[in-house]
Amino acid sequence: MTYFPNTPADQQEMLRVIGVRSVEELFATVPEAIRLRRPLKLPSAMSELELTQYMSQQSARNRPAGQTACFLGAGSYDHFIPAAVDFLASRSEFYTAYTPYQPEASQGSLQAFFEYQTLITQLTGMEVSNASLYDGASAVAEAVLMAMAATGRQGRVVTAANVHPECRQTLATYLANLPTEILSLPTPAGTIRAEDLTGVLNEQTACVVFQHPNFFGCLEEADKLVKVAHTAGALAVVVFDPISLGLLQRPGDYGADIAVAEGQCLGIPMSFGGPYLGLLACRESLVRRMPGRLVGQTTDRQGRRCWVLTLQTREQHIRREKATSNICTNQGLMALRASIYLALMGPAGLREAANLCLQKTRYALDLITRTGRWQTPFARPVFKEFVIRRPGVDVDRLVSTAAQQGLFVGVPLGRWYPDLADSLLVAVTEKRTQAEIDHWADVLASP
Amino acid sequence: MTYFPNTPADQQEMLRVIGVRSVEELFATVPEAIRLRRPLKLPSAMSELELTQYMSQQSARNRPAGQTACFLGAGSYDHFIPAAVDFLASRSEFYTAYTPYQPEASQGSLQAFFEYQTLITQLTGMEVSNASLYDGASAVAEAVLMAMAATGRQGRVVTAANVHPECRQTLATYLANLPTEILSLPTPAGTIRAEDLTGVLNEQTACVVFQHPNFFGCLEEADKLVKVAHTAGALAVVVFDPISLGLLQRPGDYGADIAVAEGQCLGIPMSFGGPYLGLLACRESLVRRMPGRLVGQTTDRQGRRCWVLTLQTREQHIRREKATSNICTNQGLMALRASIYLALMGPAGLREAANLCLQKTRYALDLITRTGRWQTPFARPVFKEFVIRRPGVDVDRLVSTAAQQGLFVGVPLGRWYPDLADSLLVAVTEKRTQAEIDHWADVLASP
Amino acid sequence: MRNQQAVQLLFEQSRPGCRGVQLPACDVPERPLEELLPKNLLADRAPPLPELSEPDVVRHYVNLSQWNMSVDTHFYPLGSCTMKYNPKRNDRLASLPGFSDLHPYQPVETLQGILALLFQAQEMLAEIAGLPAVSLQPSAGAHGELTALLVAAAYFRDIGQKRTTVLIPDVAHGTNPASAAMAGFRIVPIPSTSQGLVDLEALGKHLDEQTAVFMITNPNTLGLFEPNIARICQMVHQVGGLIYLDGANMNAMMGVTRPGDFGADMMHFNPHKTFSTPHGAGGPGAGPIAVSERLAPYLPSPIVVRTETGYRLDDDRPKSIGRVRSFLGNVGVLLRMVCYLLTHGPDGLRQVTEQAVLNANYLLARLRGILPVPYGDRCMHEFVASAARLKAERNISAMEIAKRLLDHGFYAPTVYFPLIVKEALMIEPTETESKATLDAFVEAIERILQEPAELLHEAPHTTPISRPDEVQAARQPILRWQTR
Amino acid sequence: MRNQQAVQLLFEQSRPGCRGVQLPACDVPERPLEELLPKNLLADRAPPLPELSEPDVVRHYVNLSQWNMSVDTHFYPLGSCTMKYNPKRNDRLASLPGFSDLHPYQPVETLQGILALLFQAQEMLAEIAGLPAVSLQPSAGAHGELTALLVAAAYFRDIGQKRTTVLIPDVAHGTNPASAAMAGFRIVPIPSTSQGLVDLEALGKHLDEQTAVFMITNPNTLGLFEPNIARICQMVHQVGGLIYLDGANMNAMMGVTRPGDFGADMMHFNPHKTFSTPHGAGGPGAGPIAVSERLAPYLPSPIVVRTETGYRLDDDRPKSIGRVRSFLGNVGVLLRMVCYLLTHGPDGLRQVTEQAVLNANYLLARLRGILPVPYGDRCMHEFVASAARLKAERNISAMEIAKRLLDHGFYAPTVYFPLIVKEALMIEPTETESKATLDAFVEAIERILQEPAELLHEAPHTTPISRPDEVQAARQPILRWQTR
Ligand SMILES: Cc1ncc(COP(=O)(O)O)c(C=O)c1O
Ligand SMILES: Cc1ncc(COP(=O)(O)O)c(C=O)c1O
Repeated sequence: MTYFPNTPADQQEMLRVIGVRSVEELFATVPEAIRLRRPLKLPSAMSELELTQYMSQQSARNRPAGQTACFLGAGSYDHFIPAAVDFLASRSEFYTAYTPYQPEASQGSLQAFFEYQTLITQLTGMEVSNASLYDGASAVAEAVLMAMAATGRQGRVVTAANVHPECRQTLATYLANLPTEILSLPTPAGTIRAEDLTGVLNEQTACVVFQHPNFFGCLEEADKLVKVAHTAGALAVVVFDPISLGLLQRPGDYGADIAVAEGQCLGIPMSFGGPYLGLLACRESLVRRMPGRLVGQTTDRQGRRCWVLTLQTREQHIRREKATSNICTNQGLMALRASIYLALMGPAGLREAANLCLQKTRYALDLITRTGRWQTPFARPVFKEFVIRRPGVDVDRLVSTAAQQGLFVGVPLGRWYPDLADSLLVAVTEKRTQAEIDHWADVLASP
Repeated sequence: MTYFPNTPADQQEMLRVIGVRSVEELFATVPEAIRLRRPLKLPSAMSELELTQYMSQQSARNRPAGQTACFLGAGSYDHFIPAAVDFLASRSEFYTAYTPYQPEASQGSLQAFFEYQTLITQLTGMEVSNASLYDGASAVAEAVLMAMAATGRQGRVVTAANVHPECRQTLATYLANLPTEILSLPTPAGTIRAEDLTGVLNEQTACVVFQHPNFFGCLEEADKLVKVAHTAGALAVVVFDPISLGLLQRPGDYGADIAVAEGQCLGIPMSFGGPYLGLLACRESLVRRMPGRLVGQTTDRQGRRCWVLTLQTREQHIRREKATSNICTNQGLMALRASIYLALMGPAGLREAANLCLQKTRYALDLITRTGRWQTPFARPVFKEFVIRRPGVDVDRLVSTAAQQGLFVGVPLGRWYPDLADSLLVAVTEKRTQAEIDHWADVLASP
Repeated sequence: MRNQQAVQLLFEQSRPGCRGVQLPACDVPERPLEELLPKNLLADRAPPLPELSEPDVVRHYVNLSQWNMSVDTHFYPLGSCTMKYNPKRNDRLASLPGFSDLHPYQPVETLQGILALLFQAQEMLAEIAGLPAVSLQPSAGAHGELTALLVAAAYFRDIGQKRTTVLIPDVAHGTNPASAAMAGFRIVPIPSTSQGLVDLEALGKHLDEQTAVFMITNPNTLGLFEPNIARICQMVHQVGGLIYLDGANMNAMMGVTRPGDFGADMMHFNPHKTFSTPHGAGGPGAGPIAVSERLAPYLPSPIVVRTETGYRLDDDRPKSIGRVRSFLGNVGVLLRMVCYLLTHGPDGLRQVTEQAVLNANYLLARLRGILPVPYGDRCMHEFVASAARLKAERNISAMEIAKRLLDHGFYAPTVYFPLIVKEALMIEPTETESKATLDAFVEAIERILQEPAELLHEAPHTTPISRPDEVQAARQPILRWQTR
Repeated sequence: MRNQQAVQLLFEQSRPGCRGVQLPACDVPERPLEELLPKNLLADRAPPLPELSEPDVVRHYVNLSQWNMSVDTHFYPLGSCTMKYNPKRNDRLASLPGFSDLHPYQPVETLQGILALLFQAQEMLAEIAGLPAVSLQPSAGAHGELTALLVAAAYFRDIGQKRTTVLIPDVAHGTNPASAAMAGFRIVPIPSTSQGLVDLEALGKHLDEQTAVFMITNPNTLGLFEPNIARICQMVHQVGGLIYLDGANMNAMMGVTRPGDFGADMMHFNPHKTFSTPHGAGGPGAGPIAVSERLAPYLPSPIVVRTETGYRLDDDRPKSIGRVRSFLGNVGVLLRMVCYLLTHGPDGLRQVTEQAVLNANYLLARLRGILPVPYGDRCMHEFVASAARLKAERNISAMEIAKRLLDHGFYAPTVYFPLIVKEALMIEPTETESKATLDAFVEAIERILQEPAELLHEAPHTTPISRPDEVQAARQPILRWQTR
């Protein structure tokens, strides 16, 4: 085994020092009765060459987005990732370090996470960001738990049908054993009506969770929804798209209490769904309710500025069952990627990326609806995603045929919305060229 | 431009400090008459996304060996490269440093090159290795110049038809303006006959250059050839295959004076022919005639062991026209790759790799000759390469058709050897599986 | 030769007008923003991110990285974390575009390679666990704990039992009680015996029809294998409870024994510990769980299944708890795990365990004379030493030894955990360290213990910073950079 | 926190039986070695390479790397070397398997993408040079010099002239005379004027029908543009000689003027300087050359040509000098160069030059007060300062300033070159450094010059080693590790 540095001679010497005759003896405390008496049934060992051949073969049996113009979104997006992100994030010293428990030997990561926290507050207009959560969906659940703790309200959580179905499912799973009712507003017009929202809020409502731009790609009247929530004494939890903030008002600007997001679009490959990055930022007053790690600034004995993990009394390893969350290993490297991405993009890059998404999305939407074969069920402004419908079409077959022609045309919505079984959710990022969009429209509009 | 860190404001301030009004003024010494009065005619600038798309498209228009079973050799080989080689060689601190002129801030590279020199002496059995030359062919030319200087003989250099044609061409180019005659022995039987060699050596002969295993894959009687050279007072320059030394006697073992090689097979990708690595090792007594950099051990002011560039009085930046060579920038990173590769392989790995090449090569050769359609013109033991011939066949067409079937079947020899116009040079590395070899034989033997 | 300028905060290096990314010009007809977006939702300007060139950013992060220790640079004997070598081949292969460039909602026929590998992952984990059903979804160990406890709750709900308590040994990792609390359970701590093992009597006293789950770490956080593990499982099962095995310490038992075989009903794996996936200075990890047959229906959806026509994702699983995150899981991490498992095979995996246990025992044998190990004469893959005597006699704390080790070129052991050991130093060498490294580590500790106490009080001395003021950090938290 | 153990020599870490690579079992019927190979050629055992595990090797090299300064970590103002930022995108794209995994003898129809790029490289270089014909073959600048001189020799031979001398200014880089000597020419040095420029009178004196080539570096190694360059070229041409332009300093003129336009007949490029390809601690670089129409037939073969049916390699060029290495050239480097050129475009490339010259002049303006610059009030992309006065007054040498800069977190300028400047410090900032970095560099020099001389004599103080004994190294060379 090429990963074991000890030779048989080393092992003999080590056994001698320990005072046993065989490695077997070291397992004496494992009762005979529960020993495994056979080798594990696993594929036999592969050399690196064989493994490389095997994995390359399996990889060739997939069709990656690089070979296929990808119009899929719904929480995972084919945005461009500068080469410097991959390069820097693969630095050994970041990549193979543990959580920075020894600050003196971990200033690299600690400073990077402090910068991450700052970048996220700059991005969102919020006052505090933690150092990452698992992904967007679990971040929504954590935000809701946090809101419940902060408000002392356990009775109800209000969300809407146009929040990502997988976020709502995750939330439901997290709350399954709590007495909390999750109320999901229908959104037949694509967006939440403020009146509908007012109607379902009561004094047991901990928070309102809405997504903006929402799952259908439409913009919500975010500022209004926040006000409605606040009027009922509930917190406003907004699920945002980081790229959209190149153009749109930030959650902090319109008064959100907690802002969460899937951070995949910030320089993280799609990777079939993970690892991604849960963003969570909030008002300063909520900081001690926050889940996850926080890095804080301090000084060393010579008075030099430096960074440490802080407010750890919120965390499980100190507070155990009273912790704000159970999270331990988070998504450090993904937070690093997001930081590098944001540092490279800067305000101008982010704005341009957002604008390209917006322009191309509108171009695509206009193009496809102009064909007359597809219409959009929701007449609302969109950002980088939209829903189109073609009554009677077999969406799944369409999607498969198009894939063979080198196009991922959109995500069928039927699996989550039976009444949208003839609809596709389409995303257009800055990577899509006009030629690809035109081709996409041709394929979709063909009879 | 994302590579320029200075903003317009910075630039204004800098101009002020310099005391000029515009950047234009800084070019005052460039005479008006020779100014370029138009923009360069180059493609217009591409963003990273566009460049990525463009390069990916061009890359997709090639058919790399990973998609095609590669039986091509002739100086460039499809050997396996462990992932750790790429990973370590891409470390910023190695990758973006200059030649280690400041030893205190370059111990990483210096030690790595000292280790490289040692590894090459261990590999070859020679006493000294330099820190790299451009490639195998230019290393042959440098070795010959070195031999001429060392022997004081300028009249003749003897080589053979079975030395890589591109090495011989390179040598001829290097010597074009010197009075030296290059004599190339014919090798109709595939190997050099010691008697033939004896016949052409005279007291003006600086050296004999032979390749072992030779260009046709056959083993030479290396020890005999060295003796013949020495008897005539000429130096023996051997061109070896580094992988073969997992099994074969080393140049130092059979008395070579200078050993040179193409080091590509030591963890360097084929990359359409470069960058590669010229190995050059020699007897200790020749060290002051050596071309290229040398790293030596010494101590710092605290007596700690450390490394520096040494014997620089051989080099052009000190000795100018009297230098042993003009080489300055060499192939440092490739030497690093070779070191990492050798450190990972170790004696056992190298021996196994060599054995796999040998076994598979023989398997392939036996298989194809057993079909009766192909024969081998040279009945000599081979290592990882061999020549096969099929009288009357259109080799170039065969090669093209096979490429469409996913096979690079061999290198046609006609371009260098008109009498082998119906022959292929075939290489079989440890990467080729039995299935691939069987497929190869099927394709070649089909009518 | 440290570059102090490049490690200024990004924000301090920002210069208005600088940029690190150029995007293509818009190739579709561009329309005014106001036509496309409602004015009240539009921001006046882009977020105030820093403005930097690409060279600035690269030099910043390359320099920052050098302020870290890591497995690639140093011995990292961090107990409970299994900081083994992270094979480079796994990173290369998991990053092939054919994996990294897949969208989670692609048509299933364009995903057959990756689904085959994930199916294989499920199968291999089931075999190692000795438990038949696997979910790859959880994102880390703690997430796996939570998921499994939600599975347990769903199971009890489904069979009509109201069980509200989760029992947890006092030596357990903090995530155990925190996960149980998040899943809605009440926590009952179980004390350890003087041998550092589960106190069977105390356990028995707390077991009743309220007991939902007993969470056990085995080998426990002292590095001791619970010799009564089978008995413990029986006791819990007898009252109708379930056994959850915290699999953080699987490095100590692969191929030797299987949780399912000794009675566990549920467990998680930490691929970022046991299966060598890099920890990334704090994740991403993964937390796949394995459960017994009767719990299988409750696992999160989707699960990869093999059918006659190929692989697909099954989410038509009516009893499932639903999902605990979006998409399938931390696939990039899971692929590295698959590479690791395929590289080792059955014998190799057992050797991992044997070598890890050998290395730990060797260190224990060499260190115990100078740093007493209060629980156990031998250990499994890790052990916990104590500096209590040194503290009493020379006023040298575990923390100070840890800090001083940094100066000697070693990362520090885990300190002050588990809580039942005073001045704890929890040491886990893993199987990928050489005897030479272990010897050098022992010598460093020997040397440290001969150094004057004052040197240790002030340690570390050679790190980029000296000891930070953690109290100040927590009292007046500064959690982001702000312009003054 | 340095890991001293991991940077022991590989050989000292070797343990018999250890291995870092496992190869697949042989899948063809295996035969005894003696059947396959003659006994007298077989070695008894494999070469005595070190025996290490993969984790050993990784930790060794990662630690070693940290003992280096580099462009990614530090400002690297090394004159004549153009140490600009090496864009990461270029590495990523040049390493695509569709490029890196190509064999040089593949059928031409499987190579159309790479041949298209290499053809484009030839065209772009020709345009930048103002010279129509390009060979991509040479492996570095010096190799390009040699190749071009061999081309010149072939040309003169072909037209029946016997020209034997090459004239070279005294400020030229050492490769110029060395290359000329290797090509079989006699070297005649040409002195510089007191302004640091080519002495026209001296040049005129040495020009005759023996003159084959005048090799000129422009801007010269003092960073000065030869104002008489057109006149110089005329003079040389008048006697039938050729002009070789050493293109190491192309960073100072891209888009501003072109060698072919001011009279050069031949030149090389250093992509590892001008076009940002990484220097790799000593290569690989590349040394493509461009020549005038009349010299084109003599260029090495092959050359990439475009035909109606696609791109191919042309080596049917009867007047060609042949080849100067195997295969086509350092293709991996050339691809990075192509990426660089495509990223910048015509305006970007001119901006490179403008910004490089601006940065250099800014540094010159700020430094000249404390470190005099003997030649020129302004400079192009670099300049040469002198510590001669400091040496005389305070016994502080250029070398000591250089060494002390390392402590302050800056790599050192090129010292003691060119030879005509006493105590020379040759400083080249490049366009990818920020004003902030240049300011910090100036402040560091200011601080250094205020430090006690003794501190400088002993510098550097913070590097992994202090000053090595170079004399000892050369007197008793130890060029490899050996067992004692
Ligand atoms: C014993 C034990 N249990 C659980 C965990 C939690 O795992 P994770 O960090 O992957 O969430 C850890 C990790 O530190 C652990 O050591
Ligand atoms: C002025 C000058 N000419 C020629 C060269 C030689 O180039 P290379 O090192 O690429 O062979 C150099 C490189 O240092 C140089 O600075």
